[in-house]
Amino acid sequence: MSIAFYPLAVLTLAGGLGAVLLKNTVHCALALSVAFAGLALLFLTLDAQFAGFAQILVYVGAVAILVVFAILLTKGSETPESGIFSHTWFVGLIIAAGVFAVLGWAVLQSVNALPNESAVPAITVHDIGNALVGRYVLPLEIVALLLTAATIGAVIVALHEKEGAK
Amino acid sequence: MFVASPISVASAMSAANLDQIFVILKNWLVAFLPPFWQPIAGVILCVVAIVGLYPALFAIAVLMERKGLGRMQNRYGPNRVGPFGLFQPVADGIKALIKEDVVPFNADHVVHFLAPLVLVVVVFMSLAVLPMGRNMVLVDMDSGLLFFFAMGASVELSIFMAGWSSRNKYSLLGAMRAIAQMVSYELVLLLSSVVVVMISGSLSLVKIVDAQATYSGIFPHWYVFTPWGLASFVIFVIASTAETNRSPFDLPEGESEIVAGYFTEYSGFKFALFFLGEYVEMFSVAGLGTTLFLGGWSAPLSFLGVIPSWLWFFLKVELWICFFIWLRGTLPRLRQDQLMTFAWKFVLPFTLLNLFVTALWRFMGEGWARWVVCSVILAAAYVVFGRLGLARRHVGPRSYRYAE
Amino acid sequence: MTPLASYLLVAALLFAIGLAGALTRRNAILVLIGIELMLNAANLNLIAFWRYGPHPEALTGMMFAIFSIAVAAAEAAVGLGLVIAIYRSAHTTDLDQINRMKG
Amino acid sequence: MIQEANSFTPSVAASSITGILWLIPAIPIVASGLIALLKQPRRRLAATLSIGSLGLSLLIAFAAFAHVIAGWSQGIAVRETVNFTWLQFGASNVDLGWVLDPLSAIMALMVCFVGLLIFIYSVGYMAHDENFTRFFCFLSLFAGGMLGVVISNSLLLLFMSWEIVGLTSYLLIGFWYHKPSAAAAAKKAFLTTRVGDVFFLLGIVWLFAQTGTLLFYNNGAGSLEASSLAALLTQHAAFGLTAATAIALLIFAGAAGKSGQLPLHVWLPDAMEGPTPVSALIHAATMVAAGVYLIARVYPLMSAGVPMLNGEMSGTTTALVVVTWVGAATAVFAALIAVAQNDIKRILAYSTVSQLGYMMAGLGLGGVAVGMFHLITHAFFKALLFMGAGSVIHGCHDEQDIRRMGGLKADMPVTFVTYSIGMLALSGFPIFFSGFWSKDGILEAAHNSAFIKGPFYLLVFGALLTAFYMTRQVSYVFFGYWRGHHPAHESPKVMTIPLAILAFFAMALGLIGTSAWPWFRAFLNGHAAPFDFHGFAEPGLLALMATSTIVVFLGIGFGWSLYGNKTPTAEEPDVLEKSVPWLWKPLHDRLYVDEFYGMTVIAFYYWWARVADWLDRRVWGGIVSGIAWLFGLWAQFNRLLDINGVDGGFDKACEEISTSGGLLARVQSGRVQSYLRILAVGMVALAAILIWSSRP
Repeated sequence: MSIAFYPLAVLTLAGGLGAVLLKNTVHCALALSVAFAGLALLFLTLDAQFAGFAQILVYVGAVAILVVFAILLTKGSETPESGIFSHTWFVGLIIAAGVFAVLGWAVLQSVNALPNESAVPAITVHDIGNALVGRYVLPLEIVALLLTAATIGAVIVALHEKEGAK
Repeated sequence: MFVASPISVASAMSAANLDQIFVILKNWLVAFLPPFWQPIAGVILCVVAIVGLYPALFAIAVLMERKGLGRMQNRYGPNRVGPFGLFQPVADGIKALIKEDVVPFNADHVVHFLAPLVLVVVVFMSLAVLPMGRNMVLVDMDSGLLFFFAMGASVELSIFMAGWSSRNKYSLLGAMRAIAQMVSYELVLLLSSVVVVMISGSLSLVKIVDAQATYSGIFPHWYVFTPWGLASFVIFVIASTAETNRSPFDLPEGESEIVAGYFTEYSGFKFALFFLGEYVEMFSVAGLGTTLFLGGWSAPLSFLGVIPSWLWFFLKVELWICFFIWLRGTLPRLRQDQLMTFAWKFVLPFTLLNLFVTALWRFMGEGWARWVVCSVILAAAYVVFGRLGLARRHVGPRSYRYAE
Repeated sequence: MTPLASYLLVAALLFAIGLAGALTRRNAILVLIGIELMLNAANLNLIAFWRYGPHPEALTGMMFAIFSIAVAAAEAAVGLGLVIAIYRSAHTTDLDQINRMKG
Repeated sequence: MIQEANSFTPSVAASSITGILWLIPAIPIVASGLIALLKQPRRRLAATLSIGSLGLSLLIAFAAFAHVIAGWSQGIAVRETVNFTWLQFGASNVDLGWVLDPLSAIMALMVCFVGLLIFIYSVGYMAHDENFTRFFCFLSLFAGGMLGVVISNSLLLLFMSWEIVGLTSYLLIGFWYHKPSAAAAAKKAFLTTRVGDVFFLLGIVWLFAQTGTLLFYNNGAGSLEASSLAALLTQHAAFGLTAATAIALLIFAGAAGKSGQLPLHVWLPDAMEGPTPVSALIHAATMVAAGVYLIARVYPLMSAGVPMLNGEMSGTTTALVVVTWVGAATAVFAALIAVAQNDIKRILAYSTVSQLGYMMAGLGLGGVAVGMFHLITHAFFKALLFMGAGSVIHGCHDEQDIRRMGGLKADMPVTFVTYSIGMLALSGFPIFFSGFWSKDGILEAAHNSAFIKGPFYLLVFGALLTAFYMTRQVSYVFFGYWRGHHPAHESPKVMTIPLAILAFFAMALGLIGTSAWPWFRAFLNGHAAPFDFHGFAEPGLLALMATSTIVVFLGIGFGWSLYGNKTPTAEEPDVLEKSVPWLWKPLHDRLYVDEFYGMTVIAFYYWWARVADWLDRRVWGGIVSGIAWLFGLWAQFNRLLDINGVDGGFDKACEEISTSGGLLARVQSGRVQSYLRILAVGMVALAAILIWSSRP
């Protein structure tokens, strides 16, 4: 466990940094998918198999693909000559640093209160399924509705105005 | 778990031992090590075995394909290297290894290099959850099916990397086609497998096989022998053909249109890797289909259980491959819009309906009634969707649509 | 095994990175990428708390994470659709140039 | 009425029929919803829907009634309730529910039956109206609401249905809203009943505050059951009234508003602007009876603290005294006015008011059975009279002035016969007519009442007047010669057949309430009904019957001698008007009640509006104009300054302002990221505050 954690954390963070810093937009997307994969592996170290694989399936399989599609459709792959960072980038950087400071401070404040050990939960996919159609059936249905709406909405938004009527 | 080393099939044993021979062998080998290393060693052994076995299968398959196609096209196929050209794959392999590795000047080198690796790695990983025989699975994951599809989803990314990094319009077009097609059919593939999960109530492929490995009389309880099972089996075959970019869905590498699709710019060993990756993906998808619908390693008739289970598994997979080859030799290539229309207007609705039918089957309980009802519904749906979804629209110039 | 705090720190760092990306990049798509990163950091927190929580068998955090994954997928789809629509009308995805709502 | 059921064992276990009792109001309401969706031309479908729905309700109501009868014949005082929690706040929760007991059963049966007949009748009456479907939509909705009032076991549910009924009454009175008079009448009815309803609502809230429940019966926990009644009696409100009395009076105010008791009766005669079936259904048979029914329903509250001996009260309460006096006064008051009206429906309206007064008095004096019996019989014969009047109006081409009619007995025989049956029943013609027995019951109760004497004489006088004005009306309408313009014609079958049916019941219903066989009273009070003619043997009773008979004959004879078979021309003034104009005038002008209200309440509103107007104009307006003037001065001063060359500075100031505005506008940069930035900053700040504050 703890052996696996640090390389994975490094991988994830590296992926995230790459996604944010790289010049080429497509590289950013690929780095993003690396970060996603790293997160999925972190989930595995947390004994959350299902969530991990769902993460890979959804993010690496779908979201990353969507992103690269969008990049190619918007000719985003070539880097703009006018720099990749907005002209007020430092402000954003400072604010992000502030956010991290607050969050990290919060964690360190409560580090003694946090548990370091915990028994491996005996959770099977079966339990998750039962929970999904049992206690969490309403959220499930709402999410189903949301996804349908989002799909239709995305299609309509991305349609040509001319074909909008069709 | 097992090791594939045919030499070690030493003395004739009873059917049971023959069935478990590789497991026994592995345990025997592992037993030499100190207990702490044993699990790791076991895993490594199995990985090595898989990584060794599937390229071999790949070689056989390629040879089979070339010769089979040759026969279908009324020619001999490879017949120079070795007896009946049996050593052709070896020759090919050597050629691929010693060939110069050409990388386009303004290609994106890193990505261009990573793409085939990612593909191969991912594809091999997806093999890890396939039970290739009784007690012969690398890791029996609780959510194995999900894992398989997660890996399958990652294939698309590698293909995109390949196509995009080559800086070549053919490659990019091929990659785009491939991704569009794979995304569409991945959905179908997943939904048609969900059906099995609904009945067997587990995502673990081992459990799914166990659920099918029982017999009433001499006949097995394979899921393909039920209305919904048959329907989703057919859908699965179609979708898997598309997923592996096989003819008639081989637009991404349609030679006559875009030279070789996303690996136009690949040569030498990387090309070989792509080739390998594709075939291994074929194997894995075929294996999944076998596991889900054809009872995995279980024998087709109860008394045939004497034949070792792994043999059955690979037999079925090979059959599947032959079917692919046959298709390739028979069917013409689809057009992109036909492909999409077929996926979204016919297969997908039908699959969704199949979900409902399965639920119906699940809740109607035992008895002949559910057979009748489900079959009727599916047949009717087939006709209806066929009429509506694929209704021929007026033929006109196709309009290509980009964002701008 | 790894203490919970380290997971939380990783999540916080990832969140900050995502936020920085969302705040500093010009390309709208990359802003979306940053947002996705933030969402994932949140998911990591959820899973970690689920794992170390007193009642993992209740599956609360796990479910939360799964639902947020689903919702994030929808968010990505709609967001990218919007980006494409904006690109179609403004012929750029550079957020410094897209300030039509300027007051 | 737990106490009254002393001779029978009360049953509370809900039976299957009680389980589906809610369907009785639900079906018509659903039907009205469906009709509301129909297009105007779908007349037949609309009529079928509403009539069919009410028919279904009638079947269920009949089943319920049979169930109650069965229980009664086995010696069980059926009172079955189904209660459920509607909403919950804090510890207390508001329950709704419905009850099946003799009262609700017989009332529901009556409403469904009369309602059904009136529905059928209105198919013919409204045949030529272009808003046919709307009409039936409202009718069904009304029926639903009314039935809800009848079966509800919770004061709140009753109030809701009550308001539905009020709404539909408003809609139906103003059905021909293009007539200004109709619109005005609708508004009047709505507002006047509102006055009562406000008090009613107060009573409900108070009751809830005191007892914590609004259910009537709930296995001993209901608000009408011994425990909570005892609690109410101990509570003391202002003026030495117990809480029970105060609440009872408040509820009675609501009832008075709905069923046109004395101070609030003004809306009922005007309500005759609505279509005649509406008048028959709502303002004669059912809705106005709702008030009486309400009193009967909460009778235990009304008579709280008085022990009951076999349905006879051994005492009275303040509330009941008030009810009695108001009822008796109303009875005579309205009867007097009715004498001098010329509009056929107006006369009936006032007679309705007076009959409602009788019912109230009956409730106050003789208990539930007496009042309810008159309610039921009255529902039948008053519906009959209204529909007869409708048929007359229909036949005389929408002529409503009885002086322009006459000699119709030849032209419309069926209407004539049925109408005169109704008239005799109303005026209490002896033996053969239900009115006699029910009114006789009330008079008997008034006579025997050991506590309140006065009302008896009032009621007798009212009976005399009733007989008189009915005779006057009938002889005006049906005898003498035709004074109208076009010759009259008989109405179609769809209208006359319901008349005939109602006429039959107007006569037959008397049998269940004779002194010889007081079935009705026994049924309601839940004890056996002995059949013996010694019921008549009591000398007091015989004398009483003789008295009322004589009174009735006097009234009829007097009326006949004045109006019988004479044919005054339409313009010629009324006989009474010629003989005693000083009496006629005020009666004809409805004793100036409307004018009185006009002078007091409405005048006050006008005055108040004028005061407000004055405040606006003079006071506020003055202040405003004063300020304006000051500003004007200031402006002058500025002008001087400007002229003396402050222009430059002023322009500078303007520039300053615009630039600062520009600065502000820059925040609204239209850049997503700047917004996101601000968001993030806010989050950081909040989180920091949170953690800081929650630090150990």
